[in-house]
Amino acid sequence: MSDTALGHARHVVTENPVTGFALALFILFVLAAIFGPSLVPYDPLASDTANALQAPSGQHWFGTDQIGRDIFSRVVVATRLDLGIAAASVALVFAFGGFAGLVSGFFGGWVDQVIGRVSDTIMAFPLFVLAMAIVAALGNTVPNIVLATGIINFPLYVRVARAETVQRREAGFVDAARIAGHRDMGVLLGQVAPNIMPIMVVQMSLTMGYAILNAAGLSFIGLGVRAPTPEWGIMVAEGASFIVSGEWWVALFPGAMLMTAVFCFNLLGDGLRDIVDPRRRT
Amino acid sequence: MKRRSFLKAAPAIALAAPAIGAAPRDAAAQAAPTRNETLLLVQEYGPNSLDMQGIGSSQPVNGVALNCYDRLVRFKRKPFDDVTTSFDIKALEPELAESWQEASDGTSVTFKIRADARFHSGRSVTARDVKWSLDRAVSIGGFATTQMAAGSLEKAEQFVAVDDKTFRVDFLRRDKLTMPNLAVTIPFVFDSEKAIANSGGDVWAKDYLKNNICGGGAFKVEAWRPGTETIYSRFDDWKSGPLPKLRRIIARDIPSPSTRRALIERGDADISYGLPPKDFKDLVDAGRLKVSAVPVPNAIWYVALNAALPPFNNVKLRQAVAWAMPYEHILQGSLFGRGVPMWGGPSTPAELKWPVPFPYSTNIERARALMAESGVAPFSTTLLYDAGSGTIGEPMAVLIKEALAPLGITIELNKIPGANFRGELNKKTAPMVINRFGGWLDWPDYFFFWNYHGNNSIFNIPSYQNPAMDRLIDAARFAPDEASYDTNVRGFLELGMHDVPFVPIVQPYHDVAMQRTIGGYQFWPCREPDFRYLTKG
Amino acid sequence: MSAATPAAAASQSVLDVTDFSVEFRTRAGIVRALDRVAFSVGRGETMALVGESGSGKSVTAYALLGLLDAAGRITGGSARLEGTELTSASPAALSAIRGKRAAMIFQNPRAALNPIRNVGKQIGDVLRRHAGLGARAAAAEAIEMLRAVGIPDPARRAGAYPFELSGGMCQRVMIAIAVATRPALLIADEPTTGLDVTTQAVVMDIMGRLAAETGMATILITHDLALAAERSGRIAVMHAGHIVEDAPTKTLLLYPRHPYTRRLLAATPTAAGNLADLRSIPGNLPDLRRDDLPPCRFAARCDRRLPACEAPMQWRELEPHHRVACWNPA
Amino acid sequence: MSGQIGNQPTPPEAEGPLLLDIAEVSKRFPVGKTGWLSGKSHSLVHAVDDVSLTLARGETLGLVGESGCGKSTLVRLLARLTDPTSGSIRFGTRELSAIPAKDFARDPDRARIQIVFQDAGESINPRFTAADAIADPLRQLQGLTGDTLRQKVEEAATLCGLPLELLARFPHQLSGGQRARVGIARAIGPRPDLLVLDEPTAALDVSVQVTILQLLVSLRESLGISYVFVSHDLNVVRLLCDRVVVMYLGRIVEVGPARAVFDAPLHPYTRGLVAAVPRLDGVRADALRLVGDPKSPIDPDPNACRFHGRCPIGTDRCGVEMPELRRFAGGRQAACHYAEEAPA
Amino acid sequence: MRGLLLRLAGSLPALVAVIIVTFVLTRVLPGDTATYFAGPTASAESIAQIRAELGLDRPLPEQFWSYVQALVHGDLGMSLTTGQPVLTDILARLPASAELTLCGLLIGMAIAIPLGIIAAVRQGSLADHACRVIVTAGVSLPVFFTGLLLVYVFYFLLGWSPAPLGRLDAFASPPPAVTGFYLIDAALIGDWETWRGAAAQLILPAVTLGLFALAPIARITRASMLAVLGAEFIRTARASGLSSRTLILTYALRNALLPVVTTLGMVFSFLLGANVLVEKVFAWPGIGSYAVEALIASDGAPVQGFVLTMAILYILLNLAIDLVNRALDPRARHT
Repeated sequence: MSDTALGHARHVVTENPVTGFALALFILFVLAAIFGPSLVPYDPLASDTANALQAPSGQHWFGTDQIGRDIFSRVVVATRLDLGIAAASVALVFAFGGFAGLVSGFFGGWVDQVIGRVSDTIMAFPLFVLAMAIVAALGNTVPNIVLATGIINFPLYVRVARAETVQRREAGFVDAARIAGHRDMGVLLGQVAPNIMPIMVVQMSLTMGYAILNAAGLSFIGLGVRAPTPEWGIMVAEGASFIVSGEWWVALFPGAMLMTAVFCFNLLGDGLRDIVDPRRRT
Repeated sequence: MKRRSFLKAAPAIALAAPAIGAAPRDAAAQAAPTRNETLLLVQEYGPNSLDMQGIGSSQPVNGVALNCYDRLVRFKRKPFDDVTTSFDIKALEPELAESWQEASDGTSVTFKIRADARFHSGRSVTARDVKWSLDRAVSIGGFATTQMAAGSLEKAEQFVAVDDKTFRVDFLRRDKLTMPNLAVTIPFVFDSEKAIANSGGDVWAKDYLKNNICGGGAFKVEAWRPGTETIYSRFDDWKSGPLPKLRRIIARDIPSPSTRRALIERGDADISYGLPPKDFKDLVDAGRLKVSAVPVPNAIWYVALNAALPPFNNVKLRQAVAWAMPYEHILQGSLFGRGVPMWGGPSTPAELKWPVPFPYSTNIERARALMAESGVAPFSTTLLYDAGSGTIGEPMAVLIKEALAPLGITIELNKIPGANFRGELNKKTAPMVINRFGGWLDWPDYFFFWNYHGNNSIFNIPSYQNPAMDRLIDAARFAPDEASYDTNVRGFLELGMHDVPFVPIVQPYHDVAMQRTIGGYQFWPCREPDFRYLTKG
Repeated sequence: MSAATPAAAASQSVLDVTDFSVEFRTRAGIVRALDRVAFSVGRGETMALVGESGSGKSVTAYALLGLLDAAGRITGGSARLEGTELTSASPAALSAIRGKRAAMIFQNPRAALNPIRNVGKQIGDVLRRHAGLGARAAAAEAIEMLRAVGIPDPARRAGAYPFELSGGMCQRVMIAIAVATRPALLIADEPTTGLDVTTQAVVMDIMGRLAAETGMATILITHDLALAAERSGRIAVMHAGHIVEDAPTKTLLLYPRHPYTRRLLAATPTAAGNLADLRSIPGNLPDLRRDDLPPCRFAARCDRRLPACEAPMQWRELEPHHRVACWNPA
Repeated sequence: MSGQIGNQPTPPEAEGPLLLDIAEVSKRFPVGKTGWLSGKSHSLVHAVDDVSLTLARGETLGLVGESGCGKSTLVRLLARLTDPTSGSIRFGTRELSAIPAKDFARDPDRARIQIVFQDAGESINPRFTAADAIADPLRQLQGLTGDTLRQKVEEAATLCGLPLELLARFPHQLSGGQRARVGIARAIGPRPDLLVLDEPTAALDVSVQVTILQLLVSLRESLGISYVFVSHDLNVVRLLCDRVVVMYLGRIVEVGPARAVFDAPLHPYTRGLVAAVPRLDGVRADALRLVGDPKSPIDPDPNACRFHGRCPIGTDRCGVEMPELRRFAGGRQAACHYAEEAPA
Repeated sequence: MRGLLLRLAGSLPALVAVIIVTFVLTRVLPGDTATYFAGPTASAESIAQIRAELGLDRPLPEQFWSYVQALVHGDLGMSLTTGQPVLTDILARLPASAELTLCGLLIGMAIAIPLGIIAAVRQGSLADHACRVIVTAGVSLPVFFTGLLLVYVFYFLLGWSPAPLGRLDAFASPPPAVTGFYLIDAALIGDWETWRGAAAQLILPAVTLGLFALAPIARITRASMLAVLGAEFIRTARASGLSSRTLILTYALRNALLPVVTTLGMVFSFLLGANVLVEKVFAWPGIGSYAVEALIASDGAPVQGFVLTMAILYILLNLAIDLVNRALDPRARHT
């Protein structure tokens, strides 16, 4: 009887090879983020104009860019920053959005109204443009990118956390906790929060992908991370002008890396949802 | 390359069909222009106004002024190469004026306006129209007024409508730039009656002229969809030159440079304006298209070092930086060779012109030595560049950052969105700035006046203040004779080379790509395309 | 157990089930949910299938009508509905039988109706599918069916959605859907669980009346012995996938022979004079995933266990119409 | 902090015959999604309407009625999970109705009133083990920690017949009967004076139900707890309860000794209810069948009997005059104008 | 109807908040509008003069007040980049964006809903996994990157698609504006030549957007189909022997559509925002690219106008979703 969560997870991974694949990719990305900078063959910042725009070769696996930097090294080194931004913004919105959703769903009333209105307001913005405006107004620094990405995800977290909380607000165990002498906050944080945690984790995995895309989109527009820091979005933007001229690798590899990372988090989120979803847990 | 030539063979079917479909609806056109009389031009962005004199007009508005309005005179055209016709800044030819005569005392010039010249409205062009237009240029404020002033055209009283067809300009002072300045895109002539009639009470009819062409140039604006396209059609009654061959011009705004390149390479567009240097290099190399490459007169890409603030107020440090610049890398890596080197020249200028190669070149040993001499300890600083400079500014900045690191200079790059760039420069606090500047009027003293003069105009980005320099510039501007002019020019050139508040990198090319069937490409100081001479087929 | 035809099979039997076995393949192993279940239901007869949760009573119904999910499959035996073999019928054939010859109603009627389709149409859907009626005729007939199950103002209620009706009303609609095509067999799976007792009584009345009027056979699946006692002519008691005893209702209640039946009765509060009279049943249901399931699945909990109980189980017909699967009946 | 909270021995001054005295308690909920924008007055669901009842020490009171009769709301009111709209709830000598429900969690009397919930599986936090669940009120209400806590948890589990090796399991790893035992152990841990049992066996099979009922009886005897036992199963109520309260649409229609009420109901609704319960002897009382559905609980007519319209013996009087709960011999009460009349 | 009006009124606070937030955001944008407007050679005095003319020297609340006053009169201000009134610009460009986004959504729906149904009906099968991978890949592609690749492959390399020149080929003229949607307007006058031209231009950008819309739609379709297929009323329908066509389409799908419709609304508003990048790549004269350019240029009025338009659209969209939900779900009609 493999009734434990771990056993279930193992089952999901074996029954669903796609999730296993995503998990392997995820581990690879994490390793790249941690060890990437010390493993890459070239200095990601070192130019070499004599070898600019070289096609992929044994020397430069992913080719070189306009001023001869090694794209492979840059792509690998960028992992840390891109994942870092995404993870930080997701953590931020998880803390604030998740809590707001909990409170909103649990207490209802005016708290719910206020938080709902804030969410509505954010939702009424075209989200990417809102992120752009925030970064443009506050300056394109990494913390501001994190903040902007967090803000545009806020309504999503509020909604998910709120819906899950509302479902459990009337649950027997909530009453039981009250009977056991817990006050509202105690019930909320001690009883309800742990229960919605799995769903929130799924949400985090799914939004990681979106956060990466968003940060890269900002960089693509020119409002993201500053040059010459390696970052996938900037690299795609830089490479965009070389696609038609035949130097496809300048944009393709960072673009593919970006896509793979987002893909990985999305698949992982899906897989996690299967693990968490009680309907699949018979 | 084989792939592309194969592709080239594929005809642009997509284009042909809709044009046929469109024709019957175009009821206004009696005989619609044929495809050979229509030109499709793609550019990054189009005009934000139809009035070049108006405040806040963008660069492409020059093209509107050029094609839809006439000036009294234009620069004399002269062949540059087999693709391009350029101009002689020192010689003029008639446009709206059929002749002109400078007063013997040299205090005025009198123009005779072409008798047959008519506005689009059909009305004859009169001297009153010219006066109203020039009055407007010197009074409206903003860029137009500043540009007029650069040629000592400053007051409305200078302009006199002697009679219907005679017009006089009184000189404020002897200025060699006065006459050439009448040929740039600003002092163009409006149909003043129509403008006033539609002005809605505004003296200069700003709103009306912003949205309407009200003149007598070779082209009218048939449709203007800001941010999308501008469609020009020929004014068949134009008399100020040979009737243009093209009857219709469609100028589409295509922000993505690779799309513009794709369009021209696949033969869907006739002319592409403003491609990144890399694309031009490829197109030149491929040789299937005509590429016009003109070194932009008077212009350079440079790095400005803030001479007013530490640490770059130390001339040795500036020289060290000039010796450390990765010139060749920048030319190749950032401009793909599309530029004239401005380094490695003799220690004194070889020619008295601008731009001229500076004596610096990449020599890290000399740079280190000068750095040591300067006594400046390793430091961190910021390098600003315009986000709009796209694929040029950023690699240049990255290469500079890398090249200066060995000197102990740590650089943070700061890409500024186009709109803020000017504001940042206005603050005069930026330690290092990558920028490009070129004056319309191609005289060395003109460039130096704007950039090096102690009156600290916005373009004096390094905030360079040197009374000796100011004296030399002022002396050259109003030099009574050739010899004294030459002496002073040599003087400020040498001083500029020694003090290096600006480290010139390259003189850029103005590159335009066009189909082989396109002829008659004309280059003007404003760099916008002139449709009047273009031919197709 | 042998494959003996149940004694109760009347001449006019509608459904004959013999040696009917069902398994579920799960991650944790194969669940032997039904083992050689056998019974028959005659025309007009109401048979109750009684047992605790997990005894397999619902699985029996689902398996008969081909409604098992992908994990379940019939591993043996036969089930003949009016002579048609159901176990080997194709899905299409089963689908044609379901709702036409054999219908089923479920517990929790409100959830068992399509929430966004009005009840008239839901009844009409069955009529159009099985009775070949056109839309208009089906709508008219649906109203008649609503009238037949005692819904007041049927013409108006036909346009109502399930959320606008009470639980009892919804269950009547379910019954209308089920009996619209005059099926030969109605399986009612805990039809009144979750309904209030007063509503339960009304719903059961309607079912009984319709069965009497149309002569359809009814299988009433319930955990409530008292309900079965009131509403059925015969009761089959299930335990862990076996039918352990099958007898006319009165006989079973008065003279239960299988130890499990006796235990079940002793645990039912209905009859007890006071709480101390109630007796629980020791032990738990055996794990049906085990490969070494004993022949008698009650043996481990049974106080009348004999060494003989290790032998394969066989039906014993103690008296006419009273079968028991026990080596040592009381 | 642990000092003030938790159960002290029942104080001597609280020693009185009545543990619980509820008087004229009502609970109304606004219905419909109405905000400040709509501006219209709220409709109210009269979930519990003017209910008065008492519970003596050591007594077991049954609460029966069909869905929507207000049992659940009444339970939440007496367990102080929700605040009454009006009325008084006296517990011992204390008036509890004035203490807001959200503050009652830290009230000294919190430990004295505990609940066993309907669905034991759902009422145990799925992320907590059985031991966590039982420990929770002990930790919160009595401030127990460490070994004392563990000891108390094990004691409660043992009392409820829960094998100690199951304490480390999560709810979904327990059977229905085991979960019910966890729920009971959790509730008796703080040694309450009043235990509200909200359909504790509804989800259980009869064989398991028996053991739970017997457990409840033995706990009542050994711990001296008073029960309010809510159930829709009249048979169970009859076996377990001393007295029974029958509710219909938020109001009490009949009160009395359990056996007397079920054997000879006074109120026509009680009669219909009792008659509808299936009997093992198969004898049906079809004549007393109640037809139709209850009226809407939203803004009911205050002057009409709630049962009016569905009542087999009702007259026009019932539509204009709300019957009072009247006293009858044998400690019985019924709210019917015609309670004296023999069943038809 | 009353409910709808209430909802509309209920979204007013959000609208007001959007106006305030946008106003503040655009005011703290680092660019100096006056400097930009004054041109490269302006003196400090002329900059100050322009600043005064634009009212930028007044305190923020006062500026906000005049902004709101203008807003009430339908005046959204002037764009510096196009030199036109923002309202004119937006009205001219909105149909382009809306047409593109709608087509993207339709393409997304046309692929994602069947995929979601198949995945749900065959849960756990190879088709299910494949569907999941495909839609996830779609949402993982950065739109700017997809757009570039599509142009490169389908226009530059293969030449299958017309030049990415905007809504119509340069030499064609747009159909007379009725709805502003070229496809509809061209169809109205029966000009199929133009219709084909417009469709050809539309297809690549719409596919780019559609790819992005696949995942949310397919996911919610699958999830809600799964939930519905597991519902008890489906079991009833099966027990009634209803044909699988009736079962899946009439019973399951209609119920499953309820959450799908809600998601579609969200996806639509999300796409309207996401197409800023697509418009940039395809030179699409929509409001997204307009806003981006304005934002980069610190041109406040167009950004404010854009955000306001989008907010109103968002509110109307939610209203439309409500209406659709009411049509689909009788329960919604009774609240």
